[in-house]
Amino acid sequence: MAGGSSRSPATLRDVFRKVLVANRGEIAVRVIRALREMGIASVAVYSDVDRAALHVRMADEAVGIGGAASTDSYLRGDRILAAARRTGAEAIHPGYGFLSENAEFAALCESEGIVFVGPSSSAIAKLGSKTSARKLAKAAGTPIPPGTEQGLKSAEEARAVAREIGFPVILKAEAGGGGKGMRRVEREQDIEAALRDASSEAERSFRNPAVYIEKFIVRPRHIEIQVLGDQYGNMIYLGERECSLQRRHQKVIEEAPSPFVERHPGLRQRMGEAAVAAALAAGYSNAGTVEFMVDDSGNFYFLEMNTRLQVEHPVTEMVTGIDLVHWQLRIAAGERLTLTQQDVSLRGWAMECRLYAEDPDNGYMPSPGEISTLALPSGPGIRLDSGVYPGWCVPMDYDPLLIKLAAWAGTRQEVVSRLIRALEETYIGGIRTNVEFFLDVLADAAFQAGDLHTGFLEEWFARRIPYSWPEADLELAREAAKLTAQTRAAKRPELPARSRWKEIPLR
Amino acid sequence: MAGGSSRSPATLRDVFRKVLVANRGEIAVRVIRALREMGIASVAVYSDVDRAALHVRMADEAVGIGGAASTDSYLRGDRILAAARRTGAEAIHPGYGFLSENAEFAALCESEGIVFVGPSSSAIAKLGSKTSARKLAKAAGTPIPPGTEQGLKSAEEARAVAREIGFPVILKAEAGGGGKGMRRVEREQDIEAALRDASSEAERSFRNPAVYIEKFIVRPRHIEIQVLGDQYGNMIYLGERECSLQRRHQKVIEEAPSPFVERHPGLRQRMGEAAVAAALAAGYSNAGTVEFMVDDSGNFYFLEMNTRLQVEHPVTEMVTGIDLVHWQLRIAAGERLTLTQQDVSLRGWAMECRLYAEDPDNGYMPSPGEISTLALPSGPGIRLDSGVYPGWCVPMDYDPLLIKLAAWAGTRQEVVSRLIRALEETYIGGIRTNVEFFLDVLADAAFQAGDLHTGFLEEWFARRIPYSWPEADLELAREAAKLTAQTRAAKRPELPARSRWKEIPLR
Amino acid sequence: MKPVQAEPGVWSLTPGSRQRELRVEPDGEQYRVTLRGRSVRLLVEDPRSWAGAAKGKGASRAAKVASPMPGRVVRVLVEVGHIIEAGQGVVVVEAMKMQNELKSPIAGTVTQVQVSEGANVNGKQVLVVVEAHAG
Amino acid sequence: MKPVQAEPGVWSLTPGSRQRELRVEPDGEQYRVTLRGRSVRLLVEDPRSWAGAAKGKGASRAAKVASPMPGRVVRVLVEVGHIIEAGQGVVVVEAMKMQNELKSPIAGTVTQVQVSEGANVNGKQVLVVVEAHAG
Repeated sequence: MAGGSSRSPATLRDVFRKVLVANRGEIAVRVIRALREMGIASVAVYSDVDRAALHVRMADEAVGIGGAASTDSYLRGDRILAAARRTGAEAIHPGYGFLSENAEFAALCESEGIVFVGPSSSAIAKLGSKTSARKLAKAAGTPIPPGTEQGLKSAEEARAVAREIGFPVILKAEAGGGGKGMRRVEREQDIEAALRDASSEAERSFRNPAVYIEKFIVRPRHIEIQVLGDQYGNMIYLGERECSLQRRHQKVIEEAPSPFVERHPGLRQRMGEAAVAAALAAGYSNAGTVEFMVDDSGNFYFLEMNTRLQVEHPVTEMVTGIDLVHWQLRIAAGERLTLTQQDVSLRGWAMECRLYAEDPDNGYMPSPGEISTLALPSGPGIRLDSGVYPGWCVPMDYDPLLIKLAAWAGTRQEVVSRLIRALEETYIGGIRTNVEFFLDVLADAAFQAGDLHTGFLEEWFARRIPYSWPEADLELAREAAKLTAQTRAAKRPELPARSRWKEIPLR
Repeated sequence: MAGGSSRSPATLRDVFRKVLVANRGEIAVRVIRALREMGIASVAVYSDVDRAALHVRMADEAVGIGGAASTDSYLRGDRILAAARRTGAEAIHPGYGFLSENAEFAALCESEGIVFVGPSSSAIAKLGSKTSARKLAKAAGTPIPPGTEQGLKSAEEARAVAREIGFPVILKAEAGGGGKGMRRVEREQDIEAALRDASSEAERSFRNPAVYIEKFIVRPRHIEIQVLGDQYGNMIYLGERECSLQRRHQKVIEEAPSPFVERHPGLRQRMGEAAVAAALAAGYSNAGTVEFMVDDSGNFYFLEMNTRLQVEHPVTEMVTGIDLVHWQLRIAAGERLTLTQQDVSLRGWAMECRLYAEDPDNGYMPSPGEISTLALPSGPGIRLDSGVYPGWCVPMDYDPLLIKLAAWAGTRQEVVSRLIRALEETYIGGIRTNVEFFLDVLADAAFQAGDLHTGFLEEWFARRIPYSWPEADLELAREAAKLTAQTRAAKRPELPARSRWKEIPLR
Repeated sequence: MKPVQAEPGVWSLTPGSRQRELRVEPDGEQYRVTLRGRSVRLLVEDPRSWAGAAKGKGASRAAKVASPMPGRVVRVLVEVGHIIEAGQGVVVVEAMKMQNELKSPIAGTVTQVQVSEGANVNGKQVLVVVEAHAG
Repeated sequence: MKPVQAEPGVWSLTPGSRQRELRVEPDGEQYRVTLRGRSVRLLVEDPRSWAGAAKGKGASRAAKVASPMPGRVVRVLVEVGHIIEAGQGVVVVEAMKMQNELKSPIAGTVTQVQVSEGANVNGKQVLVVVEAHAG
């Protein structure tokens, strides 16, 4: 590792001289940057289609681990461990996704004496099952949504519980996920049929008919608390993130702080303390996130705990000034958390857009392919976490996140303006992206007012007014297209270099 | 101006709907970004060689103002005012350099009813002359270096003053600048000859033989205080910047806070209050900077006041979270400063490298020309203020600043590591730059210890050990050069595509 | 106004004192022009060849179902000879963890199936051809 | 180790498990190779043409003083026929507000002055030729 001397406190580098990053894309780049800043050598792993990926280009060492399909590479814990042994890496940072919440892989690392940069395998296992996580949270005094915790035994029981907690309610498959085996019920007379449907769908999807019941939160916010704890029982919370802006249960814009929490004095502290209590109950250490549903009155309910670094961690870093990845590595190396809750303060506002390779004009279909041109924004208050470069061919095999564009400013209004300015500076050529979609959302008055909830985008899509080009600009667009066409024609001598051009706007 | 609705408080946009930026390069881009964020239309001006410059590409309007030489364009106040009238701009932001500290131009703007974004012309005039600025500062109680304020009448007077203030002393031309007419004197017996020399050099250079005497500060620090005041007499200071790292009186690395000030409790407040007193005495408003020399004991002396935005303002913005350009525009529009001194707090550490088009292997000679490739760093804590793009031909006519690379982190040590990481990610092809020079300086132990003074770089150049490539890396460099040579040869069929290659390291 | 090409395909146009930077990218036979993040597709064509293309289009009664993206074929839902409705799914293509069912824009008979399950396909590659019924 | 060219002139080399990204840029007859901000100039040449060049160099006793940068000639300090010292200034070139005096690397007679005051010059353009005295 070149030039690393004198870059970091001796304590950490005595423990980790080399860390393997078991991920790809922007998050692998993020972790490798932290390692370089801390004077620790980095090992990248890559699949066949990622040999020239940005995270490989930035690493000190690189090991190929198999085919394009993630089941042949980034999900192959055995090969990743072999790469760590071969290169002599003392630790593995899993990033998010892939093996990051796989208790078995964490246990395998532990048994091989390689540090897994994250919580213990037992904490992951306890929090990995929804029902066990809920039980744990409840025992710790963290509010969970009213309802049953185990499968319903009869329609009679369902009716009784629903009457007690009040309609609407939601039936959920115990083994569930992805919306399968879920039924929202508004009225008592519908509950028996809904239970039958949900149970048989659960049986078909998960081979487990068990269904439980929960209070349905109307127009909830998805607000999560970032926690950070060491291996000695010290734990703090780093404020919240507002992640209500979702499309098909996928977050698209995240921010910190939450406009809702800002308007409810004391709520941050109550949620933060509840999150820390739940995490401590699971024996949690390292960075983690407790997700809550929050209703209109500010009641919050434990949803689940993400036992890893989140995609959206930059917004927390920007408002707290605390580097989560540096702390993840320190904690994994056995350092004590020197920060106390009093050291955590929030300054200004941060917001992040996830730039995806997808085509908003075409049902948000994935749009892999070669990035022909890449113009990225910069200037005050801009943070970019990118996993791509011009000329890179975005593979079809992984998720479509290209770049996280985040901005910081003193106020929410200013951060929105700054993000719009930055999106206007952004150009990703050759493939389609959702840049224009963000321009539309950020310009929306309700969004600017901070009235967010998880159904926001669905409502917004219905009322969305497509951007209409000013005629003067459209004229220039035609002019520019003609100029490029002429340039191209002039380069192909077989075509008439000068002909009369005609343009037809298609949109 | 497209998409500007709802981006900023009504107050400001009611006053300024359009602002002309009388500058070029990164600072023009910086101001245009602020205008776009505030929903104000921007007018760029450009010389003949800057038609395709980045600041023009980003503006809403653009007006050509003359030939490449700045005396034919960016210094032509008449043409700039004509451009403002023609486009209907209500205000002019001068950036730094060019007309930014020209009291005559500011007065011309005032008389034409166009707002000059900066202090009043009378404040610029008062602070523009070194001797009048010193008198003003002294009257306001701001410490000035011990010595005379007017020309010495005789060698006898010089000896008497020198005896009183103690050796070493420095003789300076009253009309001086750029080191002309300056003599450092160590011993009393040398003073008469030195005075004769300085006076005749001053006569030759400035047609004014007047020379005054000052205490010579040994190993001084150059530390400056950022102030911000409105038109109603409210003024605050935004901490200090450490700017001691200079080559030929040109700043190359700036940081906030200053390691020296951090080690001296109470010094920031004393310097800040002294700076505010001096600025208020001049009737100053808008953003400005008071420069101080600071000696080893923490005594500080007023040097001069810069009546404009500084190149290095980003480091202050990063540690205070306050956007200076936004405030410049608000104050110019007549808004009151809503920030009080209690609202100003410093968080973490920020440091900036000025990336220049110059050739460190060749006496730091300017290196204009086409930027063939441009790879810029990003990720956590990085701020870029760039005035260039790939394919841009850096003109030979202006100063060589290409990009300001700044970083923020929790501690000074972390910010140095982060800057090294970012410089390693930076690649500016086609021309020579000082990227590697910064890597060398940042790796220096004395620099990392924060032992800075204005002679630091001179001492460092003398003890500098050139970077030595590890043999394994050099081998790969040879391999890569051969691969590129083969690729090129394969593209030129007239040359033998495969021949035996030989490589010779030249350095 | 003298147009300036700052980078390949990037035009700075200045009608009067207005300035706009437009990024132009060929997109099949069209051009995608982007101005501050907003893009529009435009057709710029020689009038003669345009007339020809229009005529050809009018004569055709077949719909080509193409993959809108590079990906892998997960399922083929029709065979040659099948009679299908407008909007009926014909092929499922997967990319970036997302499955997309491609639908026929017209009712008619499947005349070609140019792909099989498990195959990799390119963006815009034609997978299925459907011939409309006469009348 | 299979070299991978990620971008034109940018090589990712992986000997064993080590990975280094090297950026190569032609620089006259040499190549400038950059690794994480550190650069080195290397000569990569066909052995035959190298031998030829070396021979040619040995035979020459003239020094060509070239501008190290694009700029404007502010002053020409010598004329053809002048006899000058090694290290003596011959031309002053200005760029980016900085004046640079170009010096002759050898003592000898000025045989060519290829530039006049006020002219724009390119980087590496030869401005003055100095012939060494025999002996």
